[in-house]
Amino acid sequence: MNEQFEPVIVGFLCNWCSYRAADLAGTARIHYAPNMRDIRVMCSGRVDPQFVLKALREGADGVMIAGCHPGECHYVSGNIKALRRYILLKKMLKQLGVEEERVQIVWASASEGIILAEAVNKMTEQIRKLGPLDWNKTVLGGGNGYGKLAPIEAEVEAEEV
Amino acid sequence: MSEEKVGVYICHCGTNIAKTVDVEEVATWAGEQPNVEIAREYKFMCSSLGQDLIEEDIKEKGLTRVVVSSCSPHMHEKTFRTACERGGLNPFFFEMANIREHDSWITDDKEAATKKAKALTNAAIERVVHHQPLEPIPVEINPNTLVVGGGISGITAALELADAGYHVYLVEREPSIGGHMAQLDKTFPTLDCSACILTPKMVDVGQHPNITLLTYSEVEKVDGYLGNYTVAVRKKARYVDEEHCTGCGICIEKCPFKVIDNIFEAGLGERKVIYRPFPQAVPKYPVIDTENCVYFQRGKCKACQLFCPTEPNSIDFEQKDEIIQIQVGNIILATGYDLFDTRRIPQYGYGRLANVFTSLEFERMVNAAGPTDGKILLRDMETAPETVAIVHCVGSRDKNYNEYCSKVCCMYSLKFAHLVHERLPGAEVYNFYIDMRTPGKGYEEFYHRLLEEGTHFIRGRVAEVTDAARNPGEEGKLIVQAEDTLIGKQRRIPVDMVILSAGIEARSDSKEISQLFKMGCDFDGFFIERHPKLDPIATMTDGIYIAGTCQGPKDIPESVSQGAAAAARVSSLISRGTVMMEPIRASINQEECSGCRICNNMCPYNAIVFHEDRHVSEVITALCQGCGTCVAACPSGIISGAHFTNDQVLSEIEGILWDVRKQPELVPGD
Amino acid sequence: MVTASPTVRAQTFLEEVVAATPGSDPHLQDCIQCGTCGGSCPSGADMDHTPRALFAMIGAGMKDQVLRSNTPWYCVSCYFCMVRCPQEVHITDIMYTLKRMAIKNGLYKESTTPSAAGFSETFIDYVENYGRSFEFGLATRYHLRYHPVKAVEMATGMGFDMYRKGRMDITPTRIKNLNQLKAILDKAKEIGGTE
Amino acid sequence: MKYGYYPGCSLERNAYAYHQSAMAVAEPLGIDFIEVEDWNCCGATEYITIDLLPAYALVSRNLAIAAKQEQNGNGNQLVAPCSACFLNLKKADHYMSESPELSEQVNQALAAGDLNYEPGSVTVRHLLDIIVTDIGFNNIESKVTKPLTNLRIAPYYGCLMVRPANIESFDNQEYPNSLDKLMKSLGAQVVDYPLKAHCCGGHMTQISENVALGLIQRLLKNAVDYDADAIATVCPMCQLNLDAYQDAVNKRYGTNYRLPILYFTQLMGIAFGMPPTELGFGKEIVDAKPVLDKIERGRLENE
Repeated sequence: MNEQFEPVIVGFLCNWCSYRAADLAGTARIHYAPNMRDIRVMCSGRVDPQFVLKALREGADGVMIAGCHPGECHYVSGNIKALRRYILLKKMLKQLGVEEERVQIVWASASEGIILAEAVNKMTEQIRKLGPLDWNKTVLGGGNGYGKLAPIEAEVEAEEV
Repeated sequence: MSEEKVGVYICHCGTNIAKTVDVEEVATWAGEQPNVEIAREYKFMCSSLGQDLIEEDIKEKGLTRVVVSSCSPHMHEKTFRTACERGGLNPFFFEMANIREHDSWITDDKEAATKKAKALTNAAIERVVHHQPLEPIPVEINPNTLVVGGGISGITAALELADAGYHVYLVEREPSIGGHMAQLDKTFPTLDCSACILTPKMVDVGQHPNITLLTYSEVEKVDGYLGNYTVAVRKKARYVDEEHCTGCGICIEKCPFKVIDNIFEAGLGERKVIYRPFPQAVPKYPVIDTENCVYFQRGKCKACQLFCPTEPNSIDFEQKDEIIQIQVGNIILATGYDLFDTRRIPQYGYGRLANVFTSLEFERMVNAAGPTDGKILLRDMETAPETVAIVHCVGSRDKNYNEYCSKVCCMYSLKFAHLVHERLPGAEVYNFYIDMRTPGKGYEEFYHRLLEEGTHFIRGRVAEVTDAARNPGEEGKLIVQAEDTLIGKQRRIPVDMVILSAGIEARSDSKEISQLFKMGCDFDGFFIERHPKLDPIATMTDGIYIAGTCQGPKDIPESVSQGAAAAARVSSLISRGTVMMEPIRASINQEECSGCRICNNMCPYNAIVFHEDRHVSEVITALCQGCGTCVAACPSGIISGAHFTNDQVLSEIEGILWDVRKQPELVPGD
Repeated sequence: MVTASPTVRAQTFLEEVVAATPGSDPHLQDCIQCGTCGGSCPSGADMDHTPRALFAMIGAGMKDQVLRSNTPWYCVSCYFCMVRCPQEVHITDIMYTLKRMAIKNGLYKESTTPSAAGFSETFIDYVENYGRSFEFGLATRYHLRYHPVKAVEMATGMGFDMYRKGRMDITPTRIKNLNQLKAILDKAKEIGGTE
Repeated sequence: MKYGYYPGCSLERNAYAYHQSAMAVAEPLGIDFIEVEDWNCCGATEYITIDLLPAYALVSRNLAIAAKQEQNGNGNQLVAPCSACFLNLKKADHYMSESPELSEQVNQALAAGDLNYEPGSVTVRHLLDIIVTDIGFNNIESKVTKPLTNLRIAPYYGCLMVRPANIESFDNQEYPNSLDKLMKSLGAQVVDYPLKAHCCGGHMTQISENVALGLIQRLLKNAVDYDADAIATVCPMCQLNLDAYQDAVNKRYGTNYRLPILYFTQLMGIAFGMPPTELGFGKEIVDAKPVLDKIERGRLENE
């Protein structure tokens, strides 16, 4: 293969909409970037911020959270909760110096294989431009990532109440 | 490292996977991973031989965990779980990696595909060692069913189930069942009278011992899950005591006040203030329209009560709405459609130009029981038109309104044309269409019949309807302007009457309804089926089914078959008695729960209760649907979601990053 | 677009037209041939092809016939077609694109309205040299060039009325910073733009 | 309220009455117009016919200047009384924000004149829009001292103000009614005639009189069929075609229409009690005297 950087994206796909969307994309033989490696969760609401952080810490260049469209969540509103956590998580990552393109949330219904595929392509391109995420350097090397990390994670939970 | 012995099986799926993924390499590589006892590749893992492979290895090699890398779990998870079971392994000691739909089918890049296949397989390996044995949860199915909507789909579904011996609650918003079909005159293409074929079914519903009919009622609240739903229905006050009312109709006769009937007569006719939508209404009891009732507005009149012959008197001005709680196992939604509001297209002039009619108005007009006794008349209600234009695709196939095709308009427009020919011999009829869509038994033949009846068909979407005459022939007429696309010239056709064939739209409140029943509705407001082809009846929510036009535009035969199909699905469940549900449920470690209650309002099913006494929260397994939102929310991480526990997912993450994984430096929270 | 390796081939006429039309996407390829445009067009009766027909011809790659058509020149730019089009095709914009192409290819002269382009040319000639349009000069110069008889009518009849009512100047007004405008326009022509 | 003001070529001369009356009514309504410094022609419907990019550069020079000009916090709104100018300005801004490529090229061109335009930095609005939306009917009614009683006015919108579809409009694009409401608030009787938003022929008067006179005749006939005393316009092009070509229409079709074509601002001025001379009356080809007399009569009857 050529020299260009191939980012690794970890995808958390909800069982009912986005995972089926990915299934459909495949069945329809829609070709898109193979850079997204997906993990199935029952609902995007299951995606714990620590999953995202772990993925980024341990080598992923980006994380995609994909769920049903707002209002179409199989579990009524799990995706909305996911969105709320996502927004706070982004705030935090921003302070840690992680570019916001690296964590994205996508809505794709079971019939929207094309939308998921396009989202993966777009994200892959964006991160290719950004280059690899070296957590140890970007976040820890940059120093006092700790100071920030703690309080905001508290905020993430506080928001849930 | 754990003691588990994992068996890994990479499927070729013929060439579906093998042509882009180097399965041999993935298998050899997998064989070298920790905990992996044996790794094989095979042409078709889902074949009986493939399954036997797993079974034998479990027995002979003492496998304690199994991973199959092949297609989507939605395709074959069950298959392989049962294989494990046959081998004597708990079915949940199995994990599947999707290297077909999510890998081999999305790229031609062999290298990348193989790499991804390894990642997905490795993720499964690392995950599966953390799996715990689980038992499916048996759920009792309550044999009663709720059908929402008393149109032809709802009626069919209700009767099918009732005849099968199961009890049905049929809830209808309007005072009578019958839906839109009751308003129609003839039905295409057979032209049999709508009322004649519908009324007997309505009567059956009204009299069926297994059907509890709740008209003039609306569902307010839905709780529970497949097999055990609790539904609150608001029975709106009719101000008529159904106990004693004989439906003699004297009250209607004596009521001194009339109002325009905008619902059943589509604004073309009148009704009394105490009324029955139409003579064959089921149930027969009338309703008082309080907005227009002089007694309710000014405290005078009471004519209906005065003349009511029953003992005791059936008119009850004090009657209140009541909330009825019903227990059902399954729910069928057949809430129907709204007609497109033709006012939204100003250039067609409805509401501005008197002799522009909507399709529903015309249906009422040609109906023998309608406001004109079946006579086709202009708005003055005297003159018969000599030329009639029928405009197809009004509000359909138009991105400014609805992009989709409403499916029935072409056929009912042809029916209209036929009825004009039949009722007004010698009248000229012009049908303006974009494409003539007549797929269905006897439909195309009906079109040909209309060609022979001398209908003028103009292929071109109508641009505008105007009364601005340009030349003498147009004075005092409505001019329909369109391009005749087959000639490639603009034409202006002067006519006396214009009928707008309005499209089918989802109910204006379909979004609220879908949220009430916790199932999806698409951008247009139609309810989303579980699978567009293979499962158009079920929804993503177990125990909730959809039938008729609430799922998308449909004609009567289709709506009927969907109603029947939904009933069949439900009765098969009922006859089974109990169903096994995935044991994917959350549970709270009672010892460690700090009682912060964050999870309590996370749960969309109110499945988490808080024990004030012990100051801990607990999940009611029966109510939990396993979404895992609470698990993610628990600050002390002591809620565990079966089969999606933190360590399962976390190790899956580690596994999926096999090639890029860095040893993380210590960070708080690890 | 979602595709691993797009196959490379020559640009079709349709793609050419789309590329030369401003905005994100004029939706030309979405036309379902319903004829709403042709039906709505106030001057449709005089066009040799209705807009719908023209779009079909574009799809069929009939470049010459399309650019020879008088249809774009009869477009009065009333936008009715565009408001009503069920597929949101930017019809009016496309008409302008076709005019530009016809001029570039010198084919408009063979349409039944050769003078139309001339009108535009005369018009912008004034705009480029004064920064403002100049009705009197425009009318007379244009008509003298294309319909001399009309020019006389103009000067005597309606034109005279306008003049008498003080609604027509004999001398054009020039903007102060004409050089700036010229510089901008020259640069624009040099870049050439989306075409 | 302060607004940027782009008169456009017509208002300098043939539509001076529009400019004059607009300025006259602006005063009592508390509207303050700041003319765009050394503005140039918008290109009408012609420049875009010849060359795309220069056409956009031409329009954008005005936008760029307007953007630089201080509009005292009114969100930098630019008002155009001429519908063609309004559409060209609005469209240029719209398509530039829609396609970065176009925006970049236009700005390259502007740079040659040391100018730059950031799409979206100016909000282009039609004169009628700000009068009905920002000023409002109540406000206008309160200024009316000579209601246009008995006068049957046919509000004429033309095309370019309420369309095209892909840019949002302040009024219905098929069957607008803001001008109807405005005329009602002046005490006039409004003629609701079907062709109120149909085409006046635009530049067709020059290209093919055949077509143009046909279109003009349709409008005049329709307004007269609904016995209108006058037509109220919002655009110089419409006014010119309906007014100056009425004679030609009469000759061609053997009709004898004598329908005064007035700018809505002229009628506002009259209703506000201003002297006709200050509102550009007398410049119309078809004499508006009868209209003024009828208003006068109506007023006397009322007293």
